[in-house]
Amino acid sequence: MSESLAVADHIEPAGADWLFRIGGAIVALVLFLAAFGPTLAPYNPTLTTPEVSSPPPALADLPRLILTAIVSKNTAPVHWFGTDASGLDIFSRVISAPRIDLTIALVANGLSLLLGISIGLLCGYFRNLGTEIIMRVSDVLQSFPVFISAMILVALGGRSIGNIVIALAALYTPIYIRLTRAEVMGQKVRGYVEAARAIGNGEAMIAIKHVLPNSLTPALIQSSVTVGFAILLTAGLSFVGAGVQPPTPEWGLMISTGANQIVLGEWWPSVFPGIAISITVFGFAVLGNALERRYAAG
Amino acid sequence: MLLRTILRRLAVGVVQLLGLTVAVFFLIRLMPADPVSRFVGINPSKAAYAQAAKAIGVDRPISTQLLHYLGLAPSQGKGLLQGNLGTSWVSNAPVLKDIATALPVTLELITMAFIIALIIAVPIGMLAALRPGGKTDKAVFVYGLFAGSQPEFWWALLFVFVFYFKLGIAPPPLGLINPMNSPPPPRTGFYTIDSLLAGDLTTFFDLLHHLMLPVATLVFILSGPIIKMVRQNMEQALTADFVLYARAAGMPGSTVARYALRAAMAPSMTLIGILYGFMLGGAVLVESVFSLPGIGQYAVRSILAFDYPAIQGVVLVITAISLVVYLLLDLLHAIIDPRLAQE
Amino acid sequence: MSPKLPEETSSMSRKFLTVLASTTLAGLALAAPASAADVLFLAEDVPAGLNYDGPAAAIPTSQTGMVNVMEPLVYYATKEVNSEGVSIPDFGKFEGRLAESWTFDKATLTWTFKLRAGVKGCGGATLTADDVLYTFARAKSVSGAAPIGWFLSNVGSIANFTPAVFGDKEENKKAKVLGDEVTKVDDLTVKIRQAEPNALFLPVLTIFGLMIFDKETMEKHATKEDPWSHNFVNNEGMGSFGAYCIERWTKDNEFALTANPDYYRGKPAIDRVVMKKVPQSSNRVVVLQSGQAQLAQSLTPKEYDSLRKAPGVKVGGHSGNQNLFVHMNFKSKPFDNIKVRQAIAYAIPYDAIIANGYFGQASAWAGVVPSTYPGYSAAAEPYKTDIAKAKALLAEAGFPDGKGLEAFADSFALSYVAEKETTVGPIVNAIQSSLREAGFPVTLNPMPQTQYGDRQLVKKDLPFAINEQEKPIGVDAGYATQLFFVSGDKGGLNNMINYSNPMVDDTWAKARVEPDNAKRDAMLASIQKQLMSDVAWLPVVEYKTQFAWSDKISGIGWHPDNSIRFFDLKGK
Amino acid sequence: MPPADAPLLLEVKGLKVGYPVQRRMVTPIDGLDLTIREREVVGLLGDAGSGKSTAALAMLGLVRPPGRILAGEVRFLGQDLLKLSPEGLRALRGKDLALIVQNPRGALHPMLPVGRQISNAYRAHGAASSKEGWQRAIDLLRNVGINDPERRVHSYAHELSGGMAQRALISMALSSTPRLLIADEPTSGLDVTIQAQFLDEMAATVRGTGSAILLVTQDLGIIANYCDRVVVLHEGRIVESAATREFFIKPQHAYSRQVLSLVRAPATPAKFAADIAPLIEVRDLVKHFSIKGRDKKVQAVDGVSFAIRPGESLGLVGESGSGKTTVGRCLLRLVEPTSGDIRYRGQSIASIKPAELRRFRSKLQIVFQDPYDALNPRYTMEDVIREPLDLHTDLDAIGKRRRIGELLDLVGLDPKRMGEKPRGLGAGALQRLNIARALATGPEFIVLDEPTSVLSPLARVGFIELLARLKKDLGLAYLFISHDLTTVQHVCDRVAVMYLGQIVEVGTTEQVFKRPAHPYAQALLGAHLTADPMHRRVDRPPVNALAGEIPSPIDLPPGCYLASRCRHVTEACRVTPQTLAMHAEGRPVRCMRVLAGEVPIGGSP
Repeated sequence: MSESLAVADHIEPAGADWLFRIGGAIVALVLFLAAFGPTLAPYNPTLTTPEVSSPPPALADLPRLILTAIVSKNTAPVHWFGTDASGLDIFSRVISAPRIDLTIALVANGLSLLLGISIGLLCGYFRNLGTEIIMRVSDVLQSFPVFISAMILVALGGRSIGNIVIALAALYTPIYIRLTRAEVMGQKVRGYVEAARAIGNGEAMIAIKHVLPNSLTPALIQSSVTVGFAILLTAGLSFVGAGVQPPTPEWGLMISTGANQIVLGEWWPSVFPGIAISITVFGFAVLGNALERRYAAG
Repeated sequence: MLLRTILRRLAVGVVQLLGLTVAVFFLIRLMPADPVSRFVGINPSKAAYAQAAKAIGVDRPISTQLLHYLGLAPSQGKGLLQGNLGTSWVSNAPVLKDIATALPVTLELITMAFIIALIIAVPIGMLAALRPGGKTDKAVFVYGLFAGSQPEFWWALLFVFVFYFKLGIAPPPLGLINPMNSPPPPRTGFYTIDSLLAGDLTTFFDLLHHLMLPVATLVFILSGPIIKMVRQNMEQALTADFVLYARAAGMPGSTVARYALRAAMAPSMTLIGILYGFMLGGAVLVESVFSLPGIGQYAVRSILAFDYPAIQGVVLVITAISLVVYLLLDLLHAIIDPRLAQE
Repeated sequence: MSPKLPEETSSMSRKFLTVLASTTLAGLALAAPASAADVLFLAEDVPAGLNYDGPAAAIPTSQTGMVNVMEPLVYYATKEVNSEGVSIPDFGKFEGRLAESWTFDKATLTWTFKLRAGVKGCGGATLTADDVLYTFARAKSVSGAAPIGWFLSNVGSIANFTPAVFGDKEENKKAKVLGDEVTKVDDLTVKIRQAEPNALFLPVLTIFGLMIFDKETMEKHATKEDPWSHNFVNNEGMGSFGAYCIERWTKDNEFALTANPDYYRGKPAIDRVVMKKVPQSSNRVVVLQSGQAQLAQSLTPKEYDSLRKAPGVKVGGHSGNQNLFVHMNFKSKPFDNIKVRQAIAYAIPYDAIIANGYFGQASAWAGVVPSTYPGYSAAAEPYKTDIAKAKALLAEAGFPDGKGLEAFADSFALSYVAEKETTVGPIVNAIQSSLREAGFPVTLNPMPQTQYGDRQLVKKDLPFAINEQEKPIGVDAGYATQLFFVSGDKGGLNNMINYSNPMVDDTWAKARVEPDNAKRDAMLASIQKQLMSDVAWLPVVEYKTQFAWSDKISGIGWHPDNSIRFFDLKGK
Repeated sequence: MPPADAPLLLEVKGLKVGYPVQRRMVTPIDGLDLTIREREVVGLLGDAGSGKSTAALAMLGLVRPPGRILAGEVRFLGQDLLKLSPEGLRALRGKDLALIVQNPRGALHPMLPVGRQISNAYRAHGAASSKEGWQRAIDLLRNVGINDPERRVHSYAHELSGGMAQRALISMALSSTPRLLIADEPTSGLDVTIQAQFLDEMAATVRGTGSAILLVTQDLGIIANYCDRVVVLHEGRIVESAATREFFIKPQHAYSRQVLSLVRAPATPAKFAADIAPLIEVRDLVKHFSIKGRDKKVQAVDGVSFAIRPGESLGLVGESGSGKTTVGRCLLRLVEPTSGDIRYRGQSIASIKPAELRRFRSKLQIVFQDPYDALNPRYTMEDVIREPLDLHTDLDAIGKRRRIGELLDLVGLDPKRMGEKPRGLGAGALQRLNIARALATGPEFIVLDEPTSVLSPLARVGFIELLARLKKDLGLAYLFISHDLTTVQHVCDRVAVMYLGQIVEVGTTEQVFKRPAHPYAQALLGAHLTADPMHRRVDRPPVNALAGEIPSPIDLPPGCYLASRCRHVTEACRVTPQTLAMHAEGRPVRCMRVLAGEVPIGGSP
């Protein structure tokens, strides 16, 4: 290894460490809420309360309210983020949403990751007419306008979580195919592959045992970004009316229902879920970036 | 050599578009939705229903419909292969004409946003790269990550709330021009260009005023990935051997900067192309907040109305434009980077 | 490069600044419209087409376009202006529009219309009997995709407007040609013959779907493939005698109208009306509030409510024919069980819906026909919210505390039109929460209008739904009965719940051709009583059709199609 | 050599360069002192990681970002570069102080024509129009011996060969007759013949301009042949500075002594009885690669035959592109030969089925050029060696573990570290691990494909000793493929010289090195830089040099492949295909003129 390269390896990314921690903390919090959010929620996130469109408590009242909430158990819980036009408790919905949003994002991502990696490995390692055709088909899929195709699938197929997952998975799979295939093509000419062949491994064995584990990094790094974008896309679909069904606690849906109230001065139904999406997706992006910086080099 | 590449890419593109058309054609017909009920209107009898189904041609077998759509059934007039995208079931106008009205709005919006985002983001990204790890770099880096991962529709709403509702600086989110004004006489379909061609400065500035918030929203979102990319490519370029060598050869700072910039921008082309293609379909959210009659709104409208010819047309046109943009940027990339021209 | 450049650029930039400043100010200070006689009307869409025999006919915004550029033969007289400043039509009294007067010969079932002389359309043509004949011939040709003209003629029992027109056989082709049922007596006299006595004849003539075309203009735009000019009225313009003429029509964007100076009722007070597409109701609110627009419709009840307090804006409406009911399909278990239907009826939170869903602008509905319509009869004991009773009924039905209902999860997916989310959302949420409390495993199932329409009208397989969009366009209780409750095989076109009761079918068969109004009303009342006790529909509320307008204008009128007539408007 | 009292040109004192690594400063250069006098050629010798390149850059006041110069002074012509204004520094760089670097193609901007870059460099130090700059670029390229410079100025870096790119770089560096040229491993990655050509030309050009040179290298041959003085860099400091001859005779520092050990102790080749049956026999091996999209073929291997006896080590030498690596791959059928026969102990393995072939994998092994690349990055050392054991033995877990320990021990790696990933190891240790893996199944024959080319001098010495030991202890036979003639000389019993897919000469190591017969072998050996300061190449005119570069193996001439470059070419050579025939000295040579005695057999000094 030449000296100059050794030096280049020393170049440290800007503050990768604290970013990694921030991203990790955000993602951990979201995961925590996905697991326990609905349990912690003071109200059932899908049932109405008698208070309709009530604003969140004033900042000045917060200390008193928090104190009361801790001390006395029998008063009705405070609507920390207010309620929406139907009387649903926004705080309960915001902290219950990760379960839906993350499930969609993770399942869609997992599905496309699995498919993409398998097909990518196949198409990258074995280059023949069959795999060429698969690639062209994947190209066609990838050249679909992402958002519009997701809308078609969901709007025409029905607003269900399953359809959203399928739509997202169909959109992301070609990305993983491409990433994995490119990496596989890079890896399969590496010396260790030839070395594995030289000591007597069969091709399928080399592909699975040697090439595959070394070709996962780009796809895995991408998946952090993809999970974030899946959340954005799910929310966007809800916003144009092609997302999950109300009153499912889902951030995009909440923004969408609240969007109409903003100009009436009711900012809280869409501002709080908006902040939640904003932070969550940022968290995934940061984590993805930190992972990339950490592992992309080798 | 380059020409052959272009021709090959175009040929592959055409095949892809055909494949896409067929895929979309079957996809929307597989969905559990019935366009006829929308079409037939109020309280139809069975007979009227059948009449409507016949009028839009969905009573025929799917394969026949496909042949007609593609224009492979010569008795039935022009189809896709003859450049006819069919007639929208909602607007009853040729889909091509509808798209020709809607598309310039979106192109105008995102092109403007891209140009401004590039003008802002490229220098900032470069500035950050000059001192890697510095305060500016860190701030720019975090901003790039943040802006690149935001729900644009939410920000658009916030912008409307703040700049129109609270501050009153922006016009109401009602489209491209003041609704009481007439649009400029259409020549290119692009309002800004048309208004300039007509010498109508008032309309032109009215347009700019109305585009202010939608463009700002997109610039905010777009600048994220662009800054991130420029910063990264520039940082890489600045540590590249040839930049170091240019300095070692005593070249002036300006030359060194040009060397680095050229190397940094070349790989950025691909990402810009992908972003542009993504925006073309993704602008729908912003269009919907600002009531811009663009291609995204047209797509949403068509999808919700089960307007099959319009859906097919929109997907086809957006994909075709994306492919052309990819091709153009790849060509530009090849011109900047001769290594690619060889491949 | 010329040395003048700096000067040029500076003058350019000065110009830029001035213009920018002026447009900015214009944006801020557009409190008044560009001209006092202009109105900017914000709607969720502009007309998608003006052809009532086309797909646009079902879309309210397209109907608004039609009624303002076309003109009917007859219409309802105005009854009063209500306390909210909205004028109301008198469903008992018809007045001539394009027809100056008419007579009816009971023996031959023939109506003779005397047309107004000298009526000029936007195209410059003058109204003659040929225009009326053209209109009916066009309707009978069923050449459009959605033959509304034929349908209304059929509902009004105009002779020979039978289903025989559909099909490609020789006899069908003959049936499509206008015969002696509509004839020209002279240039200004037309005779129309009915096949049987039917009280719906005049009501259907008021509907936009039988408004009169201007033959001359229409034929100018006819082509060989399209002899009835469907494309023209679908996309470009109109040939009729309405109060307004089309100045500009950009679909999905705006629809600009200018007053027809030759309009026979006098030139409209408002010179120019621009209908602007603003898809989000909240945006319509904002712009109306800013003073830039003068008129807005299709806001959510909540938005109307908030505008009520806004300065410079007036809100008013009329509870005319819009209502909300729960749809339970008799073919879906367990809704075939009357106890279950009744249990649901007692579990609906009526007051909460009126308060939180409609902000008080609605009232409980005690019937299944709009209460303003002739022939309406209210139930003696309408349903009230009583969860305990609901639970008791549910137990009686064999589902104590809802046990056993899980098997019908699909049936309890409460469908509604997704596009109406902002209005219906709070209502369905309230219903869901309340029904869950009573033990029903309700989930929400919004679907696009198209899908909803398909399942309601064509497949008729929606098990459980909220419906707030059935306003019978025929202003008559009998029309509503015929449309919604008569068995499907007996002509109940929109019997979405698969309701079938021989008593209803038989009584209606008699009432339909009953010439005596009092007898007819009594029969209709017995039908309505039966429907209520069967819980055919579960009526929830009747709500106001509301409008919001700037205090700079007045003269809003309510009409059964809920479309504003711009002619009614006055500036201040 | 300049007189010892020539004026000082460069004086470096206490130079310290640091790189921030996770909030700490790592200092690859830590207190470096160095002087260079006018017209002096100083060799800067150092192992990988010693900081040579960093030091070379620092002499121009440059550091690769994000590094910084922390302390010290660099006096050039009396002024401290590190205290100069950026503009003052810039004026010196590229004018009085010039640099050429290793990886010349990377130092050229990939998206600008070479001419534009040379012109930019020229114009950076004097007002010249872009047209003049362009013209000057053409002249400069011509001066450094590039044919057809008018065309070459339009070329991009990727269109140039390494040698040409390095010439373009030096033309840029010399455009303003610098007082000091810093050459940072300028020939690493170049073929032997090109390296010699280039260094000769550089030496000649610099002699003309009167510049001094700081020649950074790890190649003792280069030091011995071109440098007046040697300074040895070790762990960021200069540990030894001596005149070249003294250095080779009496190295002071431990590092120097170790590196020189190989030079001072030549190997003794084994002797073989002629009648021993060959272990490996290759006959008429041919390998063609078809080119995608064209119906042309690359003739990588063109009828190669040889035999290797048990315990024998055959060297296969030649420039890159000669096909020697493909021969190695074909032998193990990692690349499927187009035709020809390969026999292992008399049994043909050229066309057996893949499943059957896998059994032979335990007997025939290979070690690759890049030791890092040849290891699965996710495997620990233990995993690496276990894999062949899993495939070819039925040892139980304990047995495997024991065997792994033995093998690591055998190649000089610590068995206690078998659970570690090889990531942190140096190239030398990695290559030992590769050897251990190859040895795991007890092979009799190993193909060594340029195994030392990426090793540092120190690691190379150790590795060569290891190869010799294994050969002696285990009786291994090697096919040793290399362009590093010094190593070949130490490892091989016999040597085959390849050119464009053909073997042109085979003989014992001594025969080929001392008396190369074929004109190509003569040129190749003539270009070999022997680490012997007594017979410096700069002091004598180069002999037997070849013109030009190796031609493309796509359109080969009908006659002798060397015809276009050979000094002894005749018309007959151009049309007559050459065959490998026995020369009078008892070794096969592929040249009819040599066989006919028309060409003198070259004597190497």
